[in-house]
Amino acid sequence: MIDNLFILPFTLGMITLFVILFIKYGLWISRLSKIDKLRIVQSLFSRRTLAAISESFMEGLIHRKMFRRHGLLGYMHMSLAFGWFLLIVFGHIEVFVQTGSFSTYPWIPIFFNYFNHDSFPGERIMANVMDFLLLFVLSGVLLAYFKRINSKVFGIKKTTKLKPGDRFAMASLWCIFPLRLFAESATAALYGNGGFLTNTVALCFQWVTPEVETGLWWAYSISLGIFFVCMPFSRYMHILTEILFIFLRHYGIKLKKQFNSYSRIQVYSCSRCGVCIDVCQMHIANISNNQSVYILKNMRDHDLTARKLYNCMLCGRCESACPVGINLNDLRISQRIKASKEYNSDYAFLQTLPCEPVVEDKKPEVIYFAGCMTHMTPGIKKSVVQVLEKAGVNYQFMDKEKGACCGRPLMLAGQYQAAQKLIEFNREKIIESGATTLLVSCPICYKVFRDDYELGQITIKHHSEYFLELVEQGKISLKKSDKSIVYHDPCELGRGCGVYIPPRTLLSKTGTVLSTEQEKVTSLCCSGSLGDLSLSMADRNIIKAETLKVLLKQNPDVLATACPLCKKTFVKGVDIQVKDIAEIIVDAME
Amino acid sequence: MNLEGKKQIWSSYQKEIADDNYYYARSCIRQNFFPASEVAFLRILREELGKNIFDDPNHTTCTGIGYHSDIVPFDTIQTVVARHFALMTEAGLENIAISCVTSFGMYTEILDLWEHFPEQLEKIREYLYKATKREFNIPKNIAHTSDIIYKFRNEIAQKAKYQLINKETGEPLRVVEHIGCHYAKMFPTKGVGGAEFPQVLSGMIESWGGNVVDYPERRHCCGFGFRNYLVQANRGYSVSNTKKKLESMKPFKPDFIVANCPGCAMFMDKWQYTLAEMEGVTYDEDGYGIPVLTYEEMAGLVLGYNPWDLGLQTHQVQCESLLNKIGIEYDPKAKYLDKNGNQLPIPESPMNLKV
Amino acid sequence: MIDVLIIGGGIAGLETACSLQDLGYETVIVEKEKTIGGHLNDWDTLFPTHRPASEVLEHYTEETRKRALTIYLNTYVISVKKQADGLFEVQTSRDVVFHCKSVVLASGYQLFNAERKEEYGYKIYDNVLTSADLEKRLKNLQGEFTTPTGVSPKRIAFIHCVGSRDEKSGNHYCSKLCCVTAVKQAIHMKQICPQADVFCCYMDLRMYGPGFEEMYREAQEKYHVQFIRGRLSEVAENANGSLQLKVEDTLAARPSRLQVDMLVLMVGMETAKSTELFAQSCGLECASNRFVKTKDHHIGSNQTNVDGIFTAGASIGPLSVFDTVNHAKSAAFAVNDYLKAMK
Amino acid sequence: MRNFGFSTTKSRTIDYEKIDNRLIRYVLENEPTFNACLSCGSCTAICSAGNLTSFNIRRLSLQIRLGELEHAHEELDKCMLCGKCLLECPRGINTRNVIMLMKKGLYLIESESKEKNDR
Repeated sequence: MIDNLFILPFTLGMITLFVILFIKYGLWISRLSKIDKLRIVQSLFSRRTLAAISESFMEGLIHRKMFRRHGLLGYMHMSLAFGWFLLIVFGHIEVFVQTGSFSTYPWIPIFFNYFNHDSFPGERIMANVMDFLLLFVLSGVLLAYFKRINSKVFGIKKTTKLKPGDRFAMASLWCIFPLRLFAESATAALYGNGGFLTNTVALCFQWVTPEVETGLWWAYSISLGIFFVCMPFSRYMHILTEILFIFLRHYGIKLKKQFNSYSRIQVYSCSRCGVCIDVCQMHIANISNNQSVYILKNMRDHDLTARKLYNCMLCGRCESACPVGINLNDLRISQRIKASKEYNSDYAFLQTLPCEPVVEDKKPEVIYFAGCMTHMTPGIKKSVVQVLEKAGVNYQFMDKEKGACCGRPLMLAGQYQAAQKLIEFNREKIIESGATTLLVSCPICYKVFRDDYELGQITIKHHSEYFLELVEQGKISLKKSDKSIVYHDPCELGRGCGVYIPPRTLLSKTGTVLSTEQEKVTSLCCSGSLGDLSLSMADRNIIKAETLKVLLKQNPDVLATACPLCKKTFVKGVDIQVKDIAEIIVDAME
Repeated sequence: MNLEGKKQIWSSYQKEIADDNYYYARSCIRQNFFPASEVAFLRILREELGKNIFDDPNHTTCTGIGYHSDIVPFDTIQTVVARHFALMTEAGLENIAISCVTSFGMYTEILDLWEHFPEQLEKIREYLYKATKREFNIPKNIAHTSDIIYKFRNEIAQKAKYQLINKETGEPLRVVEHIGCHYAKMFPTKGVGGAEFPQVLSGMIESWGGNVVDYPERRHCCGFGFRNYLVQANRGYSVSNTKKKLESMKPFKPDFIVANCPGCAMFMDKWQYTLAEMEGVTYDEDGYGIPVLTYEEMAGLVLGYNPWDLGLQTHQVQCESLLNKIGIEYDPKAKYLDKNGNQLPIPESPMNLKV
Repeated sequence: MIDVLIIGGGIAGLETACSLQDLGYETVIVEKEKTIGGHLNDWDTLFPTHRPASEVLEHYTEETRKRALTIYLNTYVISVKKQADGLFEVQTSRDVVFHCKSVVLASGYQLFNAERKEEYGYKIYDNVLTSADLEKRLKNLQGEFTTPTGVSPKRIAFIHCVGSRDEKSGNHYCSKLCCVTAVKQAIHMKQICPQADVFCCYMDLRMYGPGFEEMYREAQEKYHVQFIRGRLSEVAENANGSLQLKVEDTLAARPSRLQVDMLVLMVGMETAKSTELFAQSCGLECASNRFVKTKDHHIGSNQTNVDGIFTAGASIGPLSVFDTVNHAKSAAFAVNDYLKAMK
Repeated sequence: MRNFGFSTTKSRTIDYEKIDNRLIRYVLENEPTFNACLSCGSCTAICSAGNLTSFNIRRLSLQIRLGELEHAHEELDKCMLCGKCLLECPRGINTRNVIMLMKKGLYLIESESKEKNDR
């Protein structure tokens, strides 16, 4: 039963949207791996779905993370998303109240005021509730207008540029609710069926004729229709993708090294909010074209240049700040893998290296892998060995003389297959040793050992964790001094592996650990990163200087870190002592 | 090229060359491959210039080839050289004229050694005496035979029947001069014009109407290199060096090459044939190769000697095109006649090199 | 009686004279050429700033004019005699005899004569220049830069250590300024002939002074000057007047062949012939590099073995403008000490 | 052609007229810091791969500058990209990027010549 043709734009728009969505979702899900699909089937009727629904509600409608970042920005997003959602829900309730049934044509709740001029029980309450919700949404629209004029008020320093499609969708979105207000007000002027808001506005609409009224409803419907059609082709698609992403994430689907359908879902989940732009340290060196939001855009548009792709420290600050929870580092690495897959090395020479014979009765408890970077900082290497000797640990030094790289630098550069060769080689050696613990003194190695090595029962420990254990077991005892220490979280150890507390606990046994403005998950990168292939030394130094400024604000006696690369990077820039945690432990050992 | 600059250098590298009464020290390679050049040299000196030169049947190789191939010890070669000095002394002569550039280098080096180490000279005197009961004086003047032709280049020019000029165009011929490495590279002061810009051959060429071509690799070795030629497996190295020179001179379109060292003349000539047969390349435009002359042959041609008497028919690269350019009259039929007018067998034609 | 006679009117002599005049001494400068300023007159720009040499020259002309210094041009010293009373009698070519209390030798250096490296073909191949020739060419440059044969160069090579660190040319020592001059000139050539490839063939690069290493790096990174570690062995001319160089690329351990349109020989500094003669005449000791030997290398670099004779500038060895001016200033103080003690 | 039992040898001379500069040009365009290389060899001395193999980046970069690409592929495959050289380089050259660019450039050159051969 079509009462009036003006519902057509809306209806057609909605049908188009649903068809496109159905196809997109279908394609994405069908392209997931078999295991991932199995995961979905298994989790569909479990608590995970509930958790996903809850998160979708909290993030997709309430915008909890956005609120945490900035109140006004959160409110703007919430009023638009949640307000609209409530409008739809209450629209249906309104119909239910009037007809006593939920089964009606989908356009009836949307254009309710046009179709229903009669009063019914509860009509006034419903009209006022709907007006209130409309006002709520309109406040968000007003803020959105204002944000375009002045984004700083919303805590955004830099914002993304809009494409024409986005502008079109945005313009139609901006029109929807004002037009709804005008249309309802016009109807209210003619029939007096409005609430507190529309009846008030209706005072200005006393002159309208039924033709004008129908015209306004047409405009409202058209703007809705346009928005629905534009939505899958504009940035607003992220809203619909993110929900799918949240569900898949809750179903335990993880990002693989290779770019796949799940990666694509993540790429399209980006809301282009620009949070990643602000947290990126590259701005300090005036590099403002390669932040994650731009990279994701380039990935969608297939125009990512090598220069941009490789010019990122992969520090992970954007990833931990991303309100959507996109795995930005791994996405970027997956692009590097794709870009360089044609030229991976097989490291054939590893097969010809002489193997040291394994002595059965001298099976070590711990196998220590120093890694390339630790070999460049003999102080760290010596200290680790000293602590192990002092604690009487039965250990084997895996790469004392000759050792292959751990593979993480290759992984960072996207040389995935090549990295696998090194991983296989090292894994065999580690497992052969019979040790139960793998000790590493470099977070770069630590990250790859944890993520990619599959070492089975062998526990992997960074020296800061392991030394803390030794202290707790009483194998070494430390003397506390009155020195103040600032601890710098290495990216790969902190954000990369989530190790924030053990180094601090350990350090607090040797001195006073001061906290800094940006630490733990928000800590700054030292700039030495192997993740970046093309950042110049001059730019690295600029970034490093800023990091040091934050770290040294309180004039600590010692700048502590737990990464040989961070140490080497910092040591060239400061006058105060820069020490690895291992060196500090050796100094404090009794 | 700034000629004034060259002259500046030449002026500081002029050596004394004896005027008359030479003892002729012959060359192994020259007498085997260019015997007519020796004859021509003696004829020029005796008949054209009226000089006294003694060609001694008793003298031998200097053993330079053996020495440079590491099979003759230094003491041995010194004693052989001393014997030649003894022969010279016995002939009542004081000036030695050496036909071979390698011999010239050896003699010069040995004399320099004796000057710095007189005890070595005494030792050699003793060796020679023990072996041959001969005694010797150190020569007063030592010259390469090309030095002597250089010295009398203007006299020869006056008697010249032909000039090194293209008869048709009237342009001077473009001549590549190649100086043997052992001529002046060890002792620049012992060569006319020094080691970098030797004058000995360019002096002759310019006096006789030609133009010298200075091409980038002109200082490079001809490729002989003794050991590198003598062992077959190494010959690739020898010929590669010659190729380098030929490639470098090719853009200058030389009309002919002239060398003062018999070995150089031989290798620059024969290797052109080898390169043509092996790789199908020649370094002139028409596929005949660049004619190579000894300076004696060049002087002989200028003086109007019969090209067949000068032995040009024994070269690998045929010289008729050059003779035609200069306008030298010759009898093509007489090319392969012996001195009695009997026909000699005609050599087979090479596969690639045109004759 | 004049206080100080200064031999040489280059920047060393002028700076010494100005400083001494300011200290209240009466000075006379004797200069054999017809102008003051010495080698600086022939130079276009100075390292490491690329400033015009004429600016420095103008500075000294102005200072000289302000102080009205006494300068005898076209005059050279014939003999210097130290008399029993410690005073000096100086005979000059002008038939003038000066009596003075002390003498400052500021006669500088001369450039190595590149003709001595015959194999490089200087004065034989038209497109072989010395660094000094290039400076003159640049100084008088009008319009497009061309090689002596009138070609716009596509490839240029600079040869370091010509007549320096070379026993064969009689100079075993390092002239220390040629490396940085080569880099300066290479940059200059790249600036005016951006299409040209520029090579520097060096034995070692000695970028000892402030700003030098930066310049070297700029030459590499910004101007893409290519540095070949190897010494030129010989040069030959091609049919078109371009030159063929033979240089071993010692890092690759292989001979290399390079065709260039212009070759610049970085000639080193030698003691001036006149300084050598002067030193002989008055018994000045010379070092093994034939420059005048200083009394104490570290704390007496202006004094000589003859009391009352001092040195200023490059008569003691290769010095840059920077070094020369400083050495000349210190000469003034050394003379001041000496004259005060005399009183 | 005739065989005399010997043949001319390829000249060892580096001829600047004939250098294949495709790879070095590609690397320098994308990583200009590589221009500043002094060939000091500290990269090679510290190299992890050099500790296990004959890998020598200093030599490799010289060879590539001279356009000698025959062994480049094999050599580049030895690098583990660990980054020690990056920390050691006195001229601040992004050595890891240089290696990656060499690999990519070589791949481009190889696939280009393959394409030509296929045609």
